[in-house]
Amino acid sequence: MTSTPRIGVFVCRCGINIGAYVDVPKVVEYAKTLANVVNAEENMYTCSSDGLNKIKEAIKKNDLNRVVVASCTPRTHEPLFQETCEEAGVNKYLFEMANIRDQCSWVHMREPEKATKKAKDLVRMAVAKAALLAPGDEPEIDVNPSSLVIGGGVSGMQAALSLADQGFNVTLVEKAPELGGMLRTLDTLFPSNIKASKVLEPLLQEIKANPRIRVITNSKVKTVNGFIGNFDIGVEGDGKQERFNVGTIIVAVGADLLKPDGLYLYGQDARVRTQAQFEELVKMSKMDAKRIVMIQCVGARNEDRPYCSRICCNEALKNVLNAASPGREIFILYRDLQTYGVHYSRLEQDAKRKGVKFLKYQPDKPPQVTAEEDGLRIEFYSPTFNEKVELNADLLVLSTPLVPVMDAKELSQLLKVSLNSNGFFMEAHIKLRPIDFATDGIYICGTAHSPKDIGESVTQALAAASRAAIPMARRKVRAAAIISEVDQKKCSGCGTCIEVCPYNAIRKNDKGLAEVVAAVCKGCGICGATCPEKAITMHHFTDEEIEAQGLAALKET
Amino acid sequence: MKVAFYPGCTVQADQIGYEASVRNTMPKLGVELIDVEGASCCGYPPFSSVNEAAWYYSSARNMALAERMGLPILILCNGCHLSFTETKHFLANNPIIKAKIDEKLSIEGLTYVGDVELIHVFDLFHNKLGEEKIKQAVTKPLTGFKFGAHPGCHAIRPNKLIRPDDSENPIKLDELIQWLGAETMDYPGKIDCCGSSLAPASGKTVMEIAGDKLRMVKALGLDGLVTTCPFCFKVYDNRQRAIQSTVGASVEFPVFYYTQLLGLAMEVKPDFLGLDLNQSPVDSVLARIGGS
Amino acid sequence: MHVEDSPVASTFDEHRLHDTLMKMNAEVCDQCGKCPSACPVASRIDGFNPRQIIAKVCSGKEGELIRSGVIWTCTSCLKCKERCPEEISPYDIILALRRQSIREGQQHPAAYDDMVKAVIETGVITQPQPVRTRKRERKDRASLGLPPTQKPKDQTKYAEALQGLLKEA
Amino acid sequence: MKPVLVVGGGIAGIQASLDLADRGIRVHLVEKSPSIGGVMAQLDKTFPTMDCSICILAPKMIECFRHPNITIHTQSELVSLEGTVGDFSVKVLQHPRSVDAQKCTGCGLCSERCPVKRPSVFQACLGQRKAIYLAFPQAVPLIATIDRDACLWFTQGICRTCETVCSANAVEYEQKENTIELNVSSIILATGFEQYNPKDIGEYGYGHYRNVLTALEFERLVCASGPTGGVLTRPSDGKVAHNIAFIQCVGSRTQTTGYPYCSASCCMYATKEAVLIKEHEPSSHVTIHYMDLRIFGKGFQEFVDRAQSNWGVRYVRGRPGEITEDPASKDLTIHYEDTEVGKVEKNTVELVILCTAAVPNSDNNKLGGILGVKLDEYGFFSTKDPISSPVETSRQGIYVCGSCHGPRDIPESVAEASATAAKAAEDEARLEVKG
Repeated sequence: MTSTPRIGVFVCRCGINIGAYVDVPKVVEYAKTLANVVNAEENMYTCSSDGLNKIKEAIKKNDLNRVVVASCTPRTHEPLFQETCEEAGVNKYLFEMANIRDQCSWVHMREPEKATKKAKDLVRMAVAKAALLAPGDEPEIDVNPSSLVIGGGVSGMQAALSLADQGFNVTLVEKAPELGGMLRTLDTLFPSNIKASKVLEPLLQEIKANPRIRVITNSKVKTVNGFIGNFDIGVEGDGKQERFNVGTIIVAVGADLLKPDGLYLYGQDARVRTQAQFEELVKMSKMDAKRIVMIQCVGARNEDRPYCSRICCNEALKNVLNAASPGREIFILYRDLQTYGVHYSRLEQDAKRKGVKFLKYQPDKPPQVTAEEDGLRIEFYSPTFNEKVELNADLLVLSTPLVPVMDAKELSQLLKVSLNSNGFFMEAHIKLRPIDFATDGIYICGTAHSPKDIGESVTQALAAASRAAIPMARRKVRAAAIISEVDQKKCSGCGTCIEVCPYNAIRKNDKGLAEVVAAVCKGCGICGATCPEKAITMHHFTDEEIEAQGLAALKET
Repeated sequence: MKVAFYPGCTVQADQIGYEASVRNTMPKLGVELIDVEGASCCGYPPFSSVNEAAWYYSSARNMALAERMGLPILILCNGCHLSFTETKHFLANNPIIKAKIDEKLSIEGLTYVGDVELIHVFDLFHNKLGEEKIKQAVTKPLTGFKFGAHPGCHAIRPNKLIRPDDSENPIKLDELIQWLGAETMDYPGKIDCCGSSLAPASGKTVMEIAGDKLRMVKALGLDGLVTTCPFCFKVYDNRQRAIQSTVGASVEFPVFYYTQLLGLAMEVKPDFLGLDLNQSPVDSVLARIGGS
Repeated sequence: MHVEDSPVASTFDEHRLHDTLMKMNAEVCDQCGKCPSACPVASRIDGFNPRQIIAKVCSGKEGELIRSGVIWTCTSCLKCKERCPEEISPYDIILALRRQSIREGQQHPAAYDDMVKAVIETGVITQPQPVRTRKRERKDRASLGLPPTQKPKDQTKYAEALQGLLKEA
Repeated sequence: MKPVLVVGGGIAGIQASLDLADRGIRVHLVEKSPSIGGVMAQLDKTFPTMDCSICILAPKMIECFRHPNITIHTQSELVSLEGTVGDFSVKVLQHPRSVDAQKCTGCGLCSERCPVKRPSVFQACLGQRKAIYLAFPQAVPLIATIDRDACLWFTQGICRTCETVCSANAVEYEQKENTIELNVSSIILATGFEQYNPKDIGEYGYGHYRNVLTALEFERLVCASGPTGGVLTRPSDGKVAHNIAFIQCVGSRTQTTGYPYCSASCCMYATKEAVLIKEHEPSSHVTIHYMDLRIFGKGFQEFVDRAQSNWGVRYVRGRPGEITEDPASKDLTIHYEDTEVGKVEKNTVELVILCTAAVPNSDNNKLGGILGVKLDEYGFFSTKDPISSPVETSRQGIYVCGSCHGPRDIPESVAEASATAAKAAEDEARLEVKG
């Protein structure tokens, strides 16, 4: 039985984010009047090392066994404060946060008195819950130091090689007959215009020569169960099935090029090609057109695909530089040239020096293409000349965006990871965790994350290898303790919870009753809410705790 | 200090007030003006838009004359100074054209080397004479006046060629005015164009361009606009009535050559400074100075 | 790559105007709009826009420019040459277009012909005339005590040199 | 296993260090300034999520500070290097803080009492700090440091106020610089970039007109921990600015400055700052004068769409030619052409923000010389091959991540940081196999 609660409350000013709108000293005084609170103080920045030291000192001085921090959002700062409590000897689950910034000062900037009153309510609720908190223990899980890489393009190959070079076994699954992905469809690569084979061949040889990498082609991942450190994988292909276990998974399934059917007469007139087809013509030196017009952002940066596909401008520039020759006229109709960074600005300059003409068009007045015998007539309003411009071309090349692969949806359900509104895989945090998924142990790299060029894909592949190597190098991972637990006495074995669990983290045990798989459970609470017998409790969010918070909310300050 | 004096067509033809003010101030500061015998037009207005070789020939010819005198060449007009500078730069990098021009110069027995030092009015007063010399010469400081300096485009641009002052934040003319005891203001549009070389194509636009600046400095309550370039002065001063009728707003505003203000501060009689030739209402300023 | 900012010698022999203009860096223009934005004429005369002049030159329409009067309304303030991020000089390109227009006898302001004639015949643009003071009195160089104007000693040799250049170039 | 040396304590250096340390490889993180955090610590919010920058950075900084496998050396710089990958011997010169790191609690009392004020680099010189100061409230390590060029004791042998008020008697004037030697298996460069000073672009009047700021200065102005506490006051008269304009590509995409490349993240941070203005002052008018809108990253186009439709930020395509200042009101008039309609117009505003080029760190030359690593034509570290080995330099075992090898945004820097950690881990693994 935990000893009687001795709660310490720390109210943060967060510079002026809270301090300018909430009367922090008043909230601290009020906290002292609450039951079980033995110490309350304020900080300028609780998350600074000075603030964290103050928490540790207060715990020692006042022999605290519960801590409440009233500050900002748990999303970014809860782990930090939990670790601080643990270092001072208080179990990290005997900690509760009250968000008096995003949910209080920031939304009530214009009513400081009400904001202060609400801050007191939120602290009172947090203290009421803190009194009932029970310590949680995080079971340690063994991590199988081997990895599954899904997708054998440049990203998948590079990730596999890096993991192998770091000493881990890798299984590389590719649905096509051979590895290579887009490297096989491209002839040369910008910015240096080297042959794609120059990048592909070394990767293939290194993979073949590396004993730690097992390649399975013509196959797809069919089943994925388990959790970080212990994923059971089912792969099917070539009429065979395989089952094996890995510790981590890297998604590198790449992306496809949009086929611009129905746009600018594509598919109805042979003189309308995509950049990839144009490159093929140039490669086979079958490209003898004298007047070429290219149109950028075809099927991109519109309602259906509200994103810029990053590489089409540079791909078009690479192609025109290979095709430019005296006597051949090339026009590029663009909206915004994306020649960013030190490497790509040069492509734009080189193309212009070779006589390629760049003409801007406006999205609300897109080019009109009409087929005629002697060529394609392309009319568009040119803001450069403030007038309608008419070009006729014997070849029209469309720059189309990269789009998610067909089976992205299926794979996302298999791995229990989500896709963003454009259908690309959604990472844990777009800014600071671009490679991790929210689900531990699974990582994303390459164009499956979002459109990018070969160099940027290689970078993300190496990054995924580094992220995956962390749990595999440590061989151990601590699972979260905020999980649900089934009371075997109350459970009737109806299995409703098993159906609704999004992470299939509940199984029937040998007695036919429901049992939670600790490592897989994400603590989302759906099973607890659906269980007809009220047999499932959520650690850290028990009914009593929530009830105590609710009652505290209704009390007058 | 001796200089080959090259006033240029516009000064000698109708900006004689400016020439008078120069001839009656610079000698008092120890600058001996020796006319360039046989000088001709610098070639910029007539030929730059017509024939490049004729333009560079015209400038090279005058530099050749100065070289023969063995003196640096003092140039009053911004346009001529830029034309000479550009000619020196171009001929140094284009031997084919230089050969053709040398051939034509030989007809008059002239040879162009290209090492003559080109002195702009700013260079003469600000660098060569300097603050002390000018302040010593000032016996009646112009205290209580606030002028707007108009350096003129060709005195400050293009910065690829070395120009007498900075292209975006010129300060030399301001300081020259301050050394006379007056104040200046860094008014918006200080580096804007007077529009004069647009005269052949669209006189009306010249009026509008010049009118904007006059309205600006008048609205700011300055006491006068000061320049050293005859082209700019000709528009701002001589054409003030024409600007008024075109622009329709009152633009009556005193406009001075710097050497006129310098002369007044050195107590040179206004008649010797050509001040009676200024068409703009300079009398109010002269009265306040107690023009003797 | 620093490009020579005034036109190269080839204006004379090749007469290939388009190449000459392209060598003046016109081809790398980003159409960014910096040159018209501070141009004293662009905001006052419709149709005069240094950016569009460069765009027309880039798409081979210099012929159209030479025939239109637009190239004659630049006031040579050099702001465009000064600030172009790609080191292009619309001013120098306009001068080159003017010279080509004169060479092809296209329409252009008569004042230029008068100036050329005056300089050949007298060595200067205008002869000194009497000027009026504010009080409408007439004054001239002599009344201001100024020496006679500077002009070529041997007018015929001077004219011969100039006319030679005008013919050969 | 040998440790890895990470040079530069910005977000890239922090991420590389955490990746390596989390998997058991020891890291020495060398940072030139008194605190890690880099430029990201100076930002108010970040695009495209509008997270508060220090809120997502501080936890990682503290994780670095408390990580048993990471040793942070601040106010330190690399001075020599010998050896090859797997056996690099480096010398690191540690400049003295004149404060005992063990005793100082970061309470800041010394700073309050210190009589000497200097422009604060962290506040982009809009605010001030004392001669003895804490870099910023969430600095890591949170230890005071004395600027010996400003401190009266070091310059004139008087004062010593900080010593008297310090309850932890942590002030140590006689502290000397010392050099430590490290033997590491590989080196990761994450030294970041610098902002181009736009004073040489005279037509925009930076340094002449009081109300023309750079984007980093604006970040401090709009930030709650900034000198004005986040109130958008104009430097000239302290009035709150409601009409603000951004000018893009200042110094970038320009031959004459020597930086003809595009600095990659300015269109996005200009949009973010514009939205911040609209959040602070909903009645404000914000214009962004751009050339090409560079919105090539994940979530970027959607962010710009929201800025236009939800927040009413106005985008005008046309690089302004010049700015003039009204002598009385100090308001600024931007002269530009709207190249979408070919009309020359003027935009009079109260505040102009210049988005300046991201240029190479001025230490790159010296550092490149010490490390034997090639620089590119602009002065950034050059990578072996941007396509197949994007984070490797010309020397084996030395890697680059973040904007020290070209301008890029935070997600790319973070990904590259993890990539260099992978390469360093590969070197470690090879080292072990060789034994």
